[in-house]
Amino acid sequence: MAVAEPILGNDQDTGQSVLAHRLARTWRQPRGLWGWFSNTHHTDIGIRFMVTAFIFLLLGGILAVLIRLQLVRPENSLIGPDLYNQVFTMHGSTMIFLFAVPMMFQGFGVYVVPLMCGARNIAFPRLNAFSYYLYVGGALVLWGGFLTNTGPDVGWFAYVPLSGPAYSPGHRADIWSQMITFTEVSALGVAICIATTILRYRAPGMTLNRMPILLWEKLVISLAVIFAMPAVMIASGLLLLDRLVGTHFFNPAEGGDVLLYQHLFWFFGHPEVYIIFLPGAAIVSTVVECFSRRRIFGYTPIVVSVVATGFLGFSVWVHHMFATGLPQLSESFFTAASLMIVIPTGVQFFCWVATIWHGRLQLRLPMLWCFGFFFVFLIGGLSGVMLASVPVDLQVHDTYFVVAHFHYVLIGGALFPMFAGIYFWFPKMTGRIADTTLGKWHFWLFFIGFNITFFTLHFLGLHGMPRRVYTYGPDMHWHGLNAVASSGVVFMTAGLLVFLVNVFRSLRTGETAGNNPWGDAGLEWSMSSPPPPYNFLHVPTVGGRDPLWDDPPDQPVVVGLRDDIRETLVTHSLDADPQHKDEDPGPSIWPFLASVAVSAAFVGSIFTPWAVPIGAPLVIVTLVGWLWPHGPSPTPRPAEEV
Amino acid sequence: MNVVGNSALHMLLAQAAVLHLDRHSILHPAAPQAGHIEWLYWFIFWILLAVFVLMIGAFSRAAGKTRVAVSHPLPVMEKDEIADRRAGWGVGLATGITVITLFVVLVFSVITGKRVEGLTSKDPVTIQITGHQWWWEVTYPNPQADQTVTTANEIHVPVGTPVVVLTSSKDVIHSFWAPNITGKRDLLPGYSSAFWFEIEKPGIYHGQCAEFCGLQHAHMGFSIVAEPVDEFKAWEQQQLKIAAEPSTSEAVRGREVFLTHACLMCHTIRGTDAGSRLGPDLTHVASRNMIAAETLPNTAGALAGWIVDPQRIKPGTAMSPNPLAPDDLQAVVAYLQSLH
Amino acid sequence: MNAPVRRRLTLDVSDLPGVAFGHRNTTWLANVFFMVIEAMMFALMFATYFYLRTRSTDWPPGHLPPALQYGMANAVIFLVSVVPAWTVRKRAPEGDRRAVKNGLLVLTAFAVAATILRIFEFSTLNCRWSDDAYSSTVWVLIGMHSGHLVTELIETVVLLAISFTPKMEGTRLADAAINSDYWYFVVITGLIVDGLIYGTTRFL
Amino acid sequence: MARSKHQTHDGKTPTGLSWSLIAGFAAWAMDLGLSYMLEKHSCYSGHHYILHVISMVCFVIALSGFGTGWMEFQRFPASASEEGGSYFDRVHFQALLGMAFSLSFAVVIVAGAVPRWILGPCE
Repeated sequence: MAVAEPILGNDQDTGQSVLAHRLARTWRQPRGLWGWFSNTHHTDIGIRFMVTAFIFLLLGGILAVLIRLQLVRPENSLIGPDLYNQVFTMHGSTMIFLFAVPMMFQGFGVYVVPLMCGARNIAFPRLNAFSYYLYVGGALVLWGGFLTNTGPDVGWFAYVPLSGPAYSPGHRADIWSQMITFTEVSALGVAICIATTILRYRAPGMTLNRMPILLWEKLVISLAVIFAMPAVMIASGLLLLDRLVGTHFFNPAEGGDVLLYQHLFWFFGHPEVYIIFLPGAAIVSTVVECFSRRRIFGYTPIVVSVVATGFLGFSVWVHHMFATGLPQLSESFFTAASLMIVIPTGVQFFCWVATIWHGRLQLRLPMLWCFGFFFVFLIGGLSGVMLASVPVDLQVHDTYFVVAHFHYVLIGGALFPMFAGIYFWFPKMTGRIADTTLGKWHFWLFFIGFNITFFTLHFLGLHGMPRRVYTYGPDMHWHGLNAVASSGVVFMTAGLLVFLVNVFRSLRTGETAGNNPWGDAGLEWSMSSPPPPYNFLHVPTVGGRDPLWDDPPDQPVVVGLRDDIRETLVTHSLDADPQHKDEDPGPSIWPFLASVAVSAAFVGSIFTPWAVPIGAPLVIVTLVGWLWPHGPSPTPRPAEEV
Repeated sequence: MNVVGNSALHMLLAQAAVLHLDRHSILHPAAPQAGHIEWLYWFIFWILLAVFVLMIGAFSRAAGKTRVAVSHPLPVMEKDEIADRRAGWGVGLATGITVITLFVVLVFSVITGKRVEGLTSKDPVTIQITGHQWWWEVTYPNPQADQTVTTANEIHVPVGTPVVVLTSSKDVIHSFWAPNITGKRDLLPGYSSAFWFEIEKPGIYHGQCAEFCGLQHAHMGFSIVAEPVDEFKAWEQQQLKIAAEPSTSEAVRGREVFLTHACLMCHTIRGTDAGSRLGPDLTHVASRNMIAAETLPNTAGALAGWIVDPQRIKPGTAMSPNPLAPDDLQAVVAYLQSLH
Repeated sequence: MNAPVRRRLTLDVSDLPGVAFGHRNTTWLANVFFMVIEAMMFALMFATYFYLRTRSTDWPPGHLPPALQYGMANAVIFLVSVVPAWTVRKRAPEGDRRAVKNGLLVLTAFAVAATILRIFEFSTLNCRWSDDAYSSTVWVLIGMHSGHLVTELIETVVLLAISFTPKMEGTRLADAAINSDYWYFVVITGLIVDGLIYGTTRFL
Repeated sequence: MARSKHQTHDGKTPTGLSWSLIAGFAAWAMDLGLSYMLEKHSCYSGHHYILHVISMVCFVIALSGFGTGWMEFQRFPASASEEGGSYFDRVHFQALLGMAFSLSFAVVIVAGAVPRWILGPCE
């Protein structure tokens, strides 16, 4: 009989190890090169997302260093306008599409969410793996283009008509548009996986009002992705059609409209900011709770804030378009919405203060990064209040003031929490704790360097330096401030190097972690570090919001899941009652092949429309291979109405 | 997290920087429009500074008060009803204050917006600005075609008179921005829009394209010359004249060179055969302070360098290199410098 | 559940079924998310259509409205095809493999007919995509819908192929039912696109 | 395992719950969408009051969500703590969310109404 027996007290150790052995055999991922491409386990894919995204953070960072070097003195001839435009476009596109979303949403989400839910794997693991390969495909296209002097040079927003066929001949803007399609499909795929995991794979007992805040945030982000990303796919898709087959969506001479593009782009673009920031807030809530040694204060207000932020994020896009000359009253509606979105973020800040205030603070590394986040994001959020105001925005829009603002928001809201998250889950992912001394060096170098660079940019903006200029004249008197700003880069680079040293050293010689080195409450800390391929020996049940803190030692576990096939438990979306059992489809090479076929079709379509009719059958073949039922089920399962 | 030091630094840097940068600065308004915005900026700034100090204070206090220096995980604190209730009051109060503050900012922002846009007049100076990659075409439209002034990159306005700017673009999106005067306005192909300003202090104010518009976005400056009404009228009358007849033999030869080379393919000099509108109108080019959209001073050397190899100075510009013989070049420069 | 002294409390799920139909199925949920994504894309294209409408004085600008015959024939096919889709959706949970197979067969026939008619429809739009922004929008709208139609056709054919094998059981039956939901989506968006292309060009 | 069924269901269904969860969002989306679309019409037609009517109606809709949320909140008292695992606890929590959403979006609608009192639709 394949059903796991309930564990008896006397035989506990033998029972456990037999079960562990069987589960390990059933859930094993294939080895070797072929196996690497067939792997569909969420912990592996999640780490791949993170590592790949981190590589692109470093590449994007190198571009940032180039930008700061070029601007360090007036009329610098280090890089000319053509390369400079490619560099800043690549910097923005890489950081947003290849780093921030894949790291903060996909990476952390794919790794942590199923563990926090108490699931054996993510829902639709093959779609999840497919999304990863597609993301890599998009990244290779973009960087391949850049390294062959075909990097996009029209800004990460690619406004028409500059990016249209008349003013950007060649394939540079095509590469940008297609990269968008790659990364958006990838984000959408992961959003479906994560939302389904959260709604259906939660451990029994983890009702809606007991879901950890991180799961709430990931759910809201997934839905925001599902509603926002189609807008940018439409925008970049129509742009591509204008460029490749001669449609006229954005051509004013033929009834097209240039503002239409901006509406579509920013209808995605602003929710995108929250898609990047909310995962950071989720990490902060988790870390603050753990290192304050008390349950987070204001669970309900935080949940309300997160959901409200997700909604309101869709109503503020016009504040990127204040300078286009829309009617004043219309713009004021968006001023109102942009100011109101401060409230939910404020509420989250107040709840974090209250949690620390009434807790017992342990200033370990992840918490240190959270304090960095508080300081940096606070400044970014406050300067955002200025940008919400139409008159002030009309002055500082498209200046270095805005550059300063959104680096405070995005580095503050994503990079600082990212490091908090990496140091926090590093023990779970690797089994070892990262070194604290090096971590502190990393923090202070990065924090100081960051503030030197980006606080200075506020003044440059106030004194009229526009964005995206490759050089400036000595008579503008911007060189002093620019030199100061560029000097901070040295510290930030040093900080990142210390981090890399820390990771590689701690991987080999770090203190071993055990199951739960921080004494945290999440279910992800209940298994060994790193987690076994089946995650949980027994699918747990949950009796409170902080499972490992609230649950008694004899908290029931789920039994009756088969251990000879990859059986998972599906529960009710709201009440998390067990509903039925599902079978994980297991490892497969097809998602990788499908992503190769899709990538080939996408890239080919830049050069010839024939790529679509030629590529489509390949895509269909791979998708059928992916979805075709393989092998008979071990036992015929009756089709029952549940 | 040195709050006081930070704000002091802000003030200090702002003070130090303003001394040099007042020709192109948000914080040195020369028109009531920019003045209202500057007032609003500082109004919001002081509110935000207070919020910043309070928040950082709260975080520091919370951290200082409860920090314990042990590395092993401490036991989790029991639920504390009293602490939770106090925290509830604190969070509620802070949220309430936030909401009120934001409404105050909202009201003042909208009122300021109304003031900035509130200027109208029955008898304004009308200026049509058309964006090109990468220069500004400036016309002062008049129902009588021969009374229309056309120039480029240098905008003359009378002090103390309302000015309405009509915007359009010939190619991509540009954004017209003179920080000392008022907020920016995008020039969108397919759209035209209007905004108003009125300059109080005579002077030359700098402006620049603020919307990324391609290779030479960095070299798309302009200047606004605000002068007393009579000087403006005199300038306007001068601009309405057709090009001056060259008075020296070198200038006469220069005109001939101009009209027999590529120059006339793109430029207009009223009173000659050159009538193309692709590039800036050069009828009174010598009256302008700068050339190539505020890239070079209007001197003989700069003009010569620009004519021979504009692609070296402004890579990507629509003007092609003109490998003229040295004496031809000298003659053209002399001619252009005679066009006052 | 009672707990003997040395025995750990457990929640036994061995009796739970291995497949669920309707809204409890996880694939059903994913399908809903897919439909939301695509509905969002259609909604944005509709918004684009009306936005461009406000930028033009006459509509369609300098074209005859698209000719009706093929579009209307397709609308009728869409409406009738709901019947086999509904049959599959109803019979699949009952495990009626024969009815599911026949339903999928009829559905495939309708999908093929609709696809063929769609090819003719393109030739009677009275405009070419590269004429102006209006024509581009009409072509992209109807092209986008054709993409969904073909995707759905392929999905139905694959399910039909599976239904000739013994693998058409359990989860696959649930998939066949979900396929019907997706067909409804294709029908609804198709009718809206028709209303837009044939209706608003005549009556707006 | 103590709970696997809706053991305290008592046949009660939270009929007003869905409304309280979506009312605030729907009202605010309606307010923004309609106001944005009708602003020009309001200016040309001279019916300047249209924008005020929209914001007031939407404000009332948002408050109705608060009302139904409050009713469900009362009908479904939480058993022991706000994080209990029963059906009642979950509905209780959702009703609380519904009330909070409705109230939050009512505030946003008021914020959107402020500029209408300062600026006319033609500005």
